[in-house]
Amino acid sequence: MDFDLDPKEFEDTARAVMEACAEAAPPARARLLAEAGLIGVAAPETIGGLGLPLDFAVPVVAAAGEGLLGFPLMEAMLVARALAEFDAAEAEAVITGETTVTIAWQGVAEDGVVGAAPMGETVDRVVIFRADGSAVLARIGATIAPRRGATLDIETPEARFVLTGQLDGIELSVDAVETLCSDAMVLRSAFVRGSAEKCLALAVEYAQDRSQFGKPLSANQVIRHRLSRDKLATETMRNALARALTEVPGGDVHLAREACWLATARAGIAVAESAIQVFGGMGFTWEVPLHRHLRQMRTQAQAGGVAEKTEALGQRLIGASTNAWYGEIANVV
Amino acid sequence: MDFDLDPKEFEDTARAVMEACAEAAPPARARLLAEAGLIGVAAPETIGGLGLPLDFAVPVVAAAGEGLLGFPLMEAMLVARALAEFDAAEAEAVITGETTVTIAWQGVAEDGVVGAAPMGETVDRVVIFRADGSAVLARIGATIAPRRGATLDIETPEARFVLTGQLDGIELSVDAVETLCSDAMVLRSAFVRGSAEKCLALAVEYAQDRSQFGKPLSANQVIRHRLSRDKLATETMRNALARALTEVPGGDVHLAREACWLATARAGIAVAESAIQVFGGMGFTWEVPLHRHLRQMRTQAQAGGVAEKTEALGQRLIGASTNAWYGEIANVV
Amino acid sequence: MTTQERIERSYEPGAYAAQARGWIETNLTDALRTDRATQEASLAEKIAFEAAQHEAGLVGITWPVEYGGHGLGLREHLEANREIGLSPMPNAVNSIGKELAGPIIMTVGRDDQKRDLLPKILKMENIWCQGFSEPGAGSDLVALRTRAEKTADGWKVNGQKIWTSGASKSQYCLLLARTGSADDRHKGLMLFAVPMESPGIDVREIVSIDGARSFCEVFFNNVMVAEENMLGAPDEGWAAASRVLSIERATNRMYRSWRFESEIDHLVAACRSDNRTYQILKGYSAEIAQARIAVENLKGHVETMVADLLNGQQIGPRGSLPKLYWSEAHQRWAQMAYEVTTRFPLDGGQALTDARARFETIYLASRAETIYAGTTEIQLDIISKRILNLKKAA
Amino acid sequence: MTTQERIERSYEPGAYAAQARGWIETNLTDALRTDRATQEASLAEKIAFEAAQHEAGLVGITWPVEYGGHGLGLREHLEANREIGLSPMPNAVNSIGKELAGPIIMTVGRDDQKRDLLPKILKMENIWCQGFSEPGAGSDLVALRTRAEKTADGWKVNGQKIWTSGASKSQYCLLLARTGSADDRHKGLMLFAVPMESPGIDVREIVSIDGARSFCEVFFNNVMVAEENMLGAPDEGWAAASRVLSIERATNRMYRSWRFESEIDHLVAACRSDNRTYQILKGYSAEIAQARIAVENLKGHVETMVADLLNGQQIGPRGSLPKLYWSEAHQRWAQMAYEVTTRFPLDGGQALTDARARFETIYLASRAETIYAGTTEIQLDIISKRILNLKKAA
Repeated sequence: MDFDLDPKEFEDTARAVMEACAEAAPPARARLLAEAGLIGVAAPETIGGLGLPLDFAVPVVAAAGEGLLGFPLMEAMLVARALAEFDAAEAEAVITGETTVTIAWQGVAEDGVVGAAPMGETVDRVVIFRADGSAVLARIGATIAPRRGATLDIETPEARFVLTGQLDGIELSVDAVETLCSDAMVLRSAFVRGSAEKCLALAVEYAQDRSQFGKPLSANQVIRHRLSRDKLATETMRNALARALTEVPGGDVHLAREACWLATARAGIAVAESAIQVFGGMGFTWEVPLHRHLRQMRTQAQAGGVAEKTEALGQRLIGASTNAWYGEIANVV
Repeated sequence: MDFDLDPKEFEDTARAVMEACAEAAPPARARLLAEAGLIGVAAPETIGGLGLPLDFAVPVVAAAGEGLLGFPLMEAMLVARALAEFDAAEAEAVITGETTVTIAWQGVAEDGVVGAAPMGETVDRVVIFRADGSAVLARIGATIAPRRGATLDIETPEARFVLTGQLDGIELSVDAVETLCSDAMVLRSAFVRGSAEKCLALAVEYAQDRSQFGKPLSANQVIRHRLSRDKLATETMRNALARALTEVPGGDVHLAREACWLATARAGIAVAESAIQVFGGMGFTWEVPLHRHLRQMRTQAQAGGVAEKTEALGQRLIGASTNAWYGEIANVV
Repeated sequence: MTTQERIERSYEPGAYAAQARGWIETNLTDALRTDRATQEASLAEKIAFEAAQHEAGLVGITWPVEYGGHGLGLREHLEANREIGLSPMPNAVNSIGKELAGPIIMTVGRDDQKRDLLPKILKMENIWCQGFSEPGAGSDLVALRTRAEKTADGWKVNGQKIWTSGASKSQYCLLLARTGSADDRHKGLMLFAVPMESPGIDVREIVSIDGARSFCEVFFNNVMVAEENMLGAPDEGWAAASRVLSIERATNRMYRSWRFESEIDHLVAACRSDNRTYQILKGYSAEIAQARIAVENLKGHVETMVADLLNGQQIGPRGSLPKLYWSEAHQRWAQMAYEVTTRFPLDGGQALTDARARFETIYLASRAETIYAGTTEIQLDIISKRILNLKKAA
Repeated sequence: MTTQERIERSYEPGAYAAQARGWIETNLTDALRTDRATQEASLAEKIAFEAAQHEAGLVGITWPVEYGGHGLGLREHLEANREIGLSPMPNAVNSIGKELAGPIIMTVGRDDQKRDLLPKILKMENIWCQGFSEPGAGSDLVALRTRAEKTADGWKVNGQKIWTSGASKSQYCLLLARTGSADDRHKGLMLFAVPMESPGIDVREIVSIDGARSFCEVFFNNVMVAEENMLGAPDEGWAAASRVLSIERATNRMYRSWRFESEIDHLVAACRSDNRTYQILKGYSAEIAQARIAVENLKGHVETMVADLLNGQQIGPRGSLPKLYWSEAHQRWAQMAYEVTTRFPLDGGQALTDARARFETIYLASRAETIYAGTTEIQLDIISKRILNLKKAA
């Protein structure tokens, strides 16, 4: 494994591929991504991946968010990594783009219906979670039928699946699913960061180009400060992501990942909303891509369970008192 | 009753009295207020009041908030009005300033300790609520002993009372207490409005006078917009107060009062905090009176139970569905 | 409504509201209701419904009887709007006609224009669109470039308008054009009533954020407009429009606060239809309370404004206050309501499906609320300059 | 800390933290703890404690050994600050000495100045105050009016400073004065190390919002300052100070995010001491989560900055990011925490009394956090100008 590589070097490659994908029909995108080696960036070399750490997937997924990629790339990356130990052949098929996969992020098999599966209508297989924490990669078909539901995201329309029969497929262990979900928080944050940074870049460009009352919009202090706050937000995402990928003495990587995702999800939406405001009347037209970014970030927030995870974190924080200095005064019975 | 009077005409009088009070020692303030007829503005004529509607008390209490009056004026007004039907002589003594009173806004007698009583250490009597919704106006003494607690407010320091004996005094019925508490929401809003408008006026003045980088602070668009938002907040208070005093067809005066108070309390604090920011380094000195306003508004918010009342309102709103168009779809069991 | 000259009739407090409520309950069909996910009435049905609303006394309330109005006061207008807001009625197709063109015509129109144009607005014979904004000239009219050139046959108009809501379904355009050179800045502006069937007008639809085709670009290419279609004298029309705009900002869509209230009730009721969802809703009770408080505050703004107008006071820049307050509070609410609906269980019932569809639309549309009719930044500029009189130089 | 020239020693990851933690647990007495309502250590006790901290390796961590420091790296500095933040240690009495005067002296001081002044800062022999701000010249140094006039006996200083934290207990003032005329704007500014015992210096205390007497006005009336007390050449000292300020903005009080974390833990633990209060706390779990998320984000800013500095990168205007983020997030937290404490029952125990007192102080002090060390508005101006490069004219 060549650790001398720098994750940033993947950025330009990834961007170029995303641009190619934007020109291509949806089915061709898997091939384009696979050919550039992007699906397998962080998958083991044994199954045809590049065997790099998750850090290297970050700029790739960020470029997908930035480029409004219409393909469940993050899901493919996660499934390939998870499959490596359970079905190497299938994992390789995902990396080569031969098999397309998605993940039903909402609900568990036991509900009889699972949802929030990007492009669930057009891919080959879907990961369905189980109540016990394990999951199955199942073939989409008659007993696992995709239905187009309410979908805010236009790039990768979400589907739900009504489960009417036995759930057959490749089993993923509880541990594998746990890693998958933890890594998903990182990659989702990267996706949203890419999308939010694009919104900010568009807003900055517009504010400098558009003249009103004889001066550029960017001469207005409120516009300047708004954009500066948005910049603070995207830099916060960057630093939180760096932290979510590093072990620090005294640190808690799980909390760091959770905090990164929860903050990034909300901030990304706010940056898109803010950019729309900067664009004024242009901001709420279909033609300016800001609404597409807003839609995909809102969809990510939902699929990534931001509201639920924030509530759970709050409960966890008030549910115990383990601080060395204050643990002793807590005596709720 | 001369209803041709305009509440606004009381403003100037009230302001002048507040200025006199600021020069006077605390005990003399009751006399000054009583002499100007301010304590009895909205009390029945039978007990020496002016017999005007509550609308006329609004500018008086607003002037108290504006002028950082160190006297529980609102409490005296409320107690005088409530006492009229139970003990006319005592009510008159309150209006003439002979008896000074306060109200313990926090807790009930059954707790054994009640608090949030402005100037509880220096007045003669205190209204103590009971769990059944009634109250007692009790003489302060050995069995109802005031203790100085944590007090943020500097103008009218709060006290709490530890109750160690029988609670004797003039009984106020459940109905009378209900009216008192409802009217308190109006007067408290008026007090906070006066305080907030003063903060805004100080900030506006400072922003125009203070020059930085060769131009007045008020030339900065962010400062202009900040002050404009604060103006929106104080105008919202004004309009909400007008509404809290008027019966409208299809309106709900209780909800209007509650909404007025809850919005005013939070907005008032925000206006004071905002003014401190406009003042910059000067804002957080003891000498600029902004912190005094912030302190008294925070104290009002607490005594007026903003957090508790907001939670209760939220519970009430989701606890039933009576809307004519949507009532039928609600079937929570 | 502020163009009202005299109140010809009046009702007992509450009576007009009751009448309006009764009519709505009878006539608002499921197909017209905006709180259903599935169907959508056709444009023709909406137009017919809007004409019927006028007959029933829900619109044109304060317009004089001789111009097709009902000759009532702002009080009745407020009462009817309360009921309109509380119901899931569709937004008006002809709002530009009723809220902008009508009041302007009433202010500066000749009597023959009034008698001809005003009743047709209310009867939905003429739908109007607004031709003010241009690419590069939104709030900043100095940059307005559409020109009207005087010729022997009338005015020849060339230029391009944008954000022209509903142009593709309109019979008339309220056009603002420049008769002098661009250097004249705010001078030389002329208002016209331009029939949309005039040769040389091209309309291109712009899809808005929520997927609706409500905005248009309108191109004027040597469009001839008759002398008699001028609204007011040069500059007079636009001056009147500016005054009308600031009053309308305060009084139009007076139903907004009640519609906001009804959205809260809708969300709560929908959540209460499902026990799991009700548990989720409990986590948002503080936000629900804040939204409801905002609704009451907004009513306070509207009611005070009506009382002041009835007392003969000028509204002036104060019209910015309710617009600003409403747009931001409603935007916050829409964000929160949409978040709740994304947490609905996948196998919930129709009530949840309806609510999710509605609040998705409301959320997306709410992004425009702080932009149209004067952005938040413009409103704050107005308040700082014209209410607080903040100086910009020492 | 960024003035560090070489790292002389280093520790295994985590080892320095463990050592710091052990020392704090042993030496932080109840009287010194800031989370107790009742007592307060004397200034002398705080000074002694701060000197002991230095001996124990908690301060001067990255300063060279020959100047009294520990010669360690930023990594150890970060580890120690983590432990300092997590404990209820009092704020430094000599923060100006350690965070501002020290690094500036290290950058522009003569070697004899370094050997004399630096160790005394760490040993708490010299407490420093900062003489930059003046009435009418806060962020805007163009307006600076304090003058230093060259005479045969040295510099003669006249003027007035404000916001001089801790001037009344200081031995030295880091004075910024103008040697030229006011028209020179940013030019002709000179930095001095002025002994506070110099004749002609008058100190008046200003009480701050939380009732503490931490700020002062300092009047200079024909104060003579020796030539050798110049820090750097004219303009050089101030240029260095500006650079140091922007780096310090990023790296000083590095413990803040962990102190913030510990405040959250304190509030939760206090509320958990009483069942009724715990019920109240449950209504704030979303806000607690948001505060904790902000803490993690803040750590992200700090740790990234340290990593970048260790990689030899410049921080420049990026120093504004953690200051801005911290001050606003902490202010929100302080508002919420204070609201919770006002709901504590009247007959709660000592834990609630302690927490209420602490969070009242934190709330009031937090109002200054968006003002001092560059207001929020200044930070946003820096970001828009120097990071986003937003233009002001076409």
